[in-house]
Amino acid sequence: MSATENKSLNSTLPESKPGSGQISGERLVELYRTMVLSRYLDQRVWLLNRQGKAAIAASAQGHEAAQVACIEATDPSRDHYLIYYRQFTAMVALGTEPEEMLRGFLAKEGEPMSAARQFPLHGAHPRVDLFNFSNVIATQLPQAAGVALADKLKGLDAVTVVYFGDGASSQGDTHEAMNFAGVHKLPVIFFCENNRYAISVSIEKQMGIESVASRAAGYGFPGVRVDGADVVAVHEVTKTAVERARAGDGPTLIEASVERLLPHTTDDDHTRYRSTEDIEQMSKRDPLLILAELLKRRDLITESQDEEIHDKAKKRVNVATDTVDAEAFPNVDTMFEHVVENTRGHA
Amino acid sequence: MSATENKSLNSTLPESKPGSGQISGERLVELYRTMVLSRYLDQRVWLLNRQGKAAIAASAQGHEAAQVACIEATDPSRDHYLIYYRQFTAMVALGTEPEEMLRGFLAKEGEPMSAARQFPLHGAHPRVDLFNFSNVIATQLPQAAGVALADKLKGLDAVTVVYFGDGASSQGDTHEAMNFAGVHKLPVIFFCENNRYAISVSIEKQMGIESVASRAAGYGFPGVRVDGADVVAVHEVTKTAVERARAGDGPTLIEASVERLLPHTTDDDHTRYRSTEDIEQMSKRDPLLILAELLKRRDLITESQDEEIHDKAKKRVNVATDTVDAEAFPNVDTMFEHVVENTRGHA
Amino acid sequence: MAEMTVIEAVRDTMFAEMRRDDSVILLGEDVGSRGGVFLASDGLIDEFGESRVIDTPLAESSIAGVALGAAVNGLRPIAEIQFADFMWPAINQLIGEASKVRYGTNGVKTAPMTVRVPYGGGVRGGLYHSQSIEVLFAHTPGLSVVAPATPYDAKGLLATAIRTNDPVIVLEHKRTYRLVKGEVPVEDYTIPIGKAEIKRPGTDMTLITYGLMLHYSLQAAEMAAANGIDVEVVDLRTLRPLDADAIAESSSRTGKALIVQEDTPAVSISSEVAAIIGERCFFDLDGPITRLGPPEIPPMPFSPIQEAAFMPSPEKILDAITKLAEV
Amino acid sequence: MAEMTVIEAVRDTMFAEMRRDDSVILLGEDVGSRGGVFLASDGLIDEFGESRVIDTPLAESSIAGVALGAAVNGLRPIAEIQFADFMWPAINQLIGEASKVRYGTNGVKTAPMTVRVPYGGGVRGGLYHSQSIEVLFAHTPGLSVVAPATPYDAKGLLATAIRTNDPVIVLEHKRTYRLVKGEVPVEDYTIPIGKAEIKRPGTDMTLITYGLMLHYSLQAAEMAAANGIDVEVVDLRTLRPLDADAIAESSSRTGKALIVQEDTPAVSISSEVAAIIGERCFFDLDGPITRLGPPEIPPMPFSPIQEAAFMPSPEKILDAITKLAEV
Ligand SMILES: Cc1ncc(C[n+]2csc(CCOP(=O)(O)OP(=O)(O)O)c2C)c(N)n1
Ligand SMILES: Cc1ncc(C[n+]2csc(CCOP(=O)(O)OP(=O)(O)O)c2C)c(N)n1
Ligand SMILES: [Mg+2]
Ligand SMILES: [Mg+2]
Repeated sequence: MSATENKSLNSTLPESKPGSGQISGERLVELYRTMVLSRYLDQRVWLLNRQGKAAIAASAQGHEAAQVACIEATDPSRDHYLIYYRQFTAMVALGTEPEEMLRGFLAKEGEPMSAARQFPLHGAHPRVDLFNFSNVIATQLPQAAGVALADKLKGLDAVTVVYFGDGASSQGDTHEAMNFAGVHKLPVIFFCENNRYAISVSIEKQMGIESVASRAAGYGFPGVRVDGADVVAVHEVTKTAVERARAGDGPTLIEASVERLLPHTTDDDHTRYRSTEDIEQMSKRDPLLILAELLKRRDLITESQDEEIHDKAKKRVNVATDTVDAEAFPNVDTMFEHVVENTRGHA
Repeated sequence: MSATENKSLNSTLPESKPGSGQISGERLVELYRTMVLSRYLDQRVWLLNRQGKAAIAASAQGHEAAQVACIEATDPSRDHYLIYYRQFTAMVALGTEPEEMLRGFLAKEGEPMSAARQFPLHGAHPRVDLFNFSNVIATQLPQAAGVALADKLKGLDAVTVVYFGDGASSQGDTHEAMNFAGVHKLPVIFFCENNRYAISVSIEKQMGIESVASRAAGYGFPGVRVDGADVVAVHEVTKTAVERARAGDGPTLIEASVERLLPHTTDDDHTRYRSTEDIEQMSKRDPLLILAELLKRRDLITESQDEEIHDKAKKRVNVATDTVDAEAFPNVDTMFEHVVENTRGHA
Repeated sequence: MAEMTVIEAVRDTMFAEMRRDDSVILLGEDVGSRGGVFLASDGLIDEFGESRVIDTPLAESSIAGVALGAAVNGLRPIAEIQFADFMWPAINQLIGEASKVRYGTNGVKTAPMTVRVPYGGGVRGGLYHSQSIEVLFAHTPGLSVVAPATPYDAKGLLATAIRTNDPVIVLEHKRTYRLVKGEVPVEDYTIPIGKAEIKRPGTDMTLITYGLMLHYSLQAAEMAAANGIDVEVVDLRTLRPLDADAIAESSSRTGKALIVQEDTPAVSISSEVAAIIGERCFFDLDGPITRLGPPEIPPMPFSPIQEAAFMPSPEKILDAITKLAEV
Repeated sequence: MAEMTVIEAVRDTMFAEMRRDDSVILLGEDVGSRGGVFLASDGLIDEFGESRVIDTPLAESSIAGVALGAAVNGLRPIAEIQFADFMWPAINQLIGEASKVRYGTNGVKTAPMTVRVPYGGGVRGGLYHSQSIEVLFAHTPGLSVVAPATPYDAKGLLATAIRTNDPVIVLEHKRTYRLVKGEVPVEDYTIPIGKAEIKRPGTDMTLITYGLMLHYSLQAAEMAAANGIDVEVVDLRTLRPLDADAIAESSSRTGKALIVQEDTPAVSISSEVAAIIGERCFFDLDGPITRLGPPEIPPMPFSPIQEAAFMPSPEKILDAITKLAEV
């Protein structure tokens, strides 16, 4: 059973999952499968952009471990996920099929998140409570506080996970959201994927401190920094945060240090602003290589099993590409739907 | 020589002022004079509201010590002050004459800050670099960072002091301003007058922490909490912050704990949301009484000198009231001026 | 039926809707024990408690953003922005986000939220407690904007807003809160979004307006009637979507159109109403499409004489009526 | 004279103004070594250094607020907002604050700042990289808003904006950046704010437009000319203050007015232009005041066929011209 199948809306946590903070070898391999699939799909999307078929793409390459490990610690059947455009792997991990992902990038009919009205990965998932209303940085954070507030009022023990980048930490909305969540001790996990760049703006120009996580103290809840290439560590800190939230003890701010292995988007050229050494250095922190090494060291997979995983992922991506490439764009007429309830347009 | 005269635009720091962090007995008495004058003027304004002459008033009663002591540590001939509506005493300390203050509340011709276009105390001072563009909470904080940025580019050693309340600390703008100032190590002092209420919203509903000052750590500069009824202490921490800023070492966040002795404004009734005990307790922290006691204990003034100070202030306020009460409202025609340069109106 | 003020109608409606539906909550600055700065929520916290009547931190973007998140997750929040002048920090969450939730998710998510905003001048509010903010909202697809001017309309439109499955901005004119009284049925009713109402029938001219200006216009119409000019007064009530049919029908019938508003005229509601008339009634009109508004200066001076000079008044409206009637 | 694109004209003008006046600085996201996401500031940081070309944190309210504070304290900042869609967080500092600095201080303080904003669609930008945001700015007293459509106008109006002692919003249409080329004098010149320009003289009809639509309208006018309809094309260039005299003069002269815009029509620039014509040209017109714009849905779908269906095009404009000519 592949990780994606495993993570569909109605699954509960897999039985094989051990107690808090620990993750089984079996699950580690599943997460690796998801990461490999995500990586090939991500590369394909980049290629489709170069072929002029995908208008724009942002890549999760380098962020994969943090994304799968965080989701592994949550429960997709009841939790909420407010993502941003770099959550490519998270979407795969939450059960979005490769065809569905590609429909986003190619703006094809049947695109699940927004019927291809929005940029890829934007909109709302039809099966999991995962959404991303806009491209506007940090707006999702106050929204996450609101989602969690509703759960609290309804007496539910769901957790809301909201993702954002280091750049997003500078927005007023980020502050307002954390402050609100702190006052009301809301079940929110603020998950920052710190790749040290906001497009070209490096972390030193973004903030006068080292760590985003240190800001949590100013809101009255814990902040923790974790190596985002370390699946086990990310899973553990997230699990702790999830338990805290479900117990009614309030938010946690998690900062996962990750690398953005590619330029900001297909429109960017990071050699304009990153030094050759910087690019070389960070490339060594590829989470796929790190996890593959761990799995082999722990004898969880063999070299040939690894190859098999790669082959399977590649084939899956090829099949999906062929399918979606042949599909049509949405009918013009559908663009008048869903402006407000029960109307077409709304003058 | 009264404190107000002493503090006009072109004065330099008075010679009698001792080294950093200390304040002479003589100056303490001057500050007391300013506080007493401010108090009577403030009470008068409240009365004028009850008489239907002043549309609205916010009072600085309870905040006086913090305001005079902060300004005493700065240099009005070169520094910038971005105030908010509760800076009544600060304006007096910076040399605004009682007549000028009253013209604001009575919206009379010759009102110095905005020609009576704005609420009292809003606009810009014609002689000192003190301004308050709007009633919108926290907008002054990013502006202060900009003012300081300009000084830094110009190579000036001026300090920018920006005032705000505990409620204002929740705004996104507050975060963005502190973050920007932290990145650029700007010569700004963020001066928070924490009176534990934002209109009716108590501090527990405003933030999940005890102290606003603790947030400075999240921006990479010092934060300090001080008893805002203690003139000596506020002066000392501000002096340190001023020196830090002038030396190019960056911002400081000062949080002065003060009491709001009156309701939020003349439109408010604080018995709706404050308990009798709360009101009784806080009334004991009247900074005027505290400073008067200190001055007497230190033999800096006698009982009769104190009475004289009070009498003089009362008379000054009476004279000003009579003068301004008799003045006219601004001519209708002036309302078309200064929309943009060189136009009357601008369609 | 009971006679009440606009603010009483707003308060009663919030009580009724919160009793009717557990998922309705109110959040904003000072809405709790203070009862709101205009006392619109006086008593609500006593009946519904702190979990449904939430005193928020002083941060409008989060008020709107939290309301949006809660709406998406099954509640029907009423967010109160204390004064329209303090709406700007919330714009990103409202214009940028809430308006496009349904469209941007192809209907998977919806945002049944109401934003109540006291607006408008003539209250000695100076530059920052007097503003009209309807323009941007009325421009934005995906939003509905209502501006009731009477207690009856305040109740009916607020109830509709709360029950609507999309974001609705409710503009409440501060000056009408205690000034305007009227009969309000005790029983439940709603008023559809998008329907203007003829508040005074007439034959010589159509006067189109909304908010406080409705009342000044009705006064002016009575004065004009004394001079033999019979003015039809149309209350827009909804600013998005505008009731183009009602505007066009009345204007074509009377042959003359005067649009009165408190907001500064350039690129505003009155512009759109004029454009609708210019496009749809062109061959039926016998006079220029006329607009009356304040001067193009920041709304509005604190000084009382200047504030009065800024605001349209019954007298100024009468002048405009008389002039247009003479064309 | 040199032929260049709009983006080149913008960049050249920033170089020239920063050389001319030390107090001009540029701040925004990625304006430094990245040279801006559209490369509008490519090379500036090399010549003027990090103190005058500032890569800001990702926080638009502070970009606008810091620019405002710096302007008040003697600099002439150019603030770049990366995309118009991300302007909303900055609204409070621009609409609420900057626009009223001069007025609210009775002229004691001024805010000589320029805000450059790439806007508009037809670039596969979807809902959040395609928006037109002119409405609220064009409505607000105290602001000036320019929207140059050609390299020549981009240089002249940007130079004027930077030298103006009040806040000016400069709207740069993203699609024109590389699409539109034209002759630009090497020497210094400025174009006054508030002046429209007849980009094509004609006698049968006045077509009023701005931005990308100018170019589509000029194409449509050529096609119409082939059919014997002689269209005058007026480029507004400034959206606040609108050049009401130019609009009225041309419309009265030709007797017909067609307004074309990319932004959704309700309560927009085209509404105001129509209102001006309806009020000032009523007795000179022989056809309804006609507007052409996109449908009232959120601008604009990402999917290519739908995006094309949303945008006005030369063909749709030609249709509108033909229809109006037949009235
Ligand atoms: C409000 C807003 N401003 C600017 C942008 C343009 N923009 C898109 S992504 C981005 C950088 C985001 O950096 P970060 O938050 O660190 O996320 P990352 O891309 O590094 O994962 C910027 C400036 C935007 N989308 N929204
Ligand atoms: C953006 C904004 N929101 C709301 C208000 C209304 N308002 C005026 S004062 C105030 C409370 C301010 O509290 P605080 O910052 O603690 O200052 P204090 O009055 O206690 O000195 C509020 C909510 C405003 N002026 N601006
Ligand atoms: Mg980043
Ligand atoms: Mg306070």
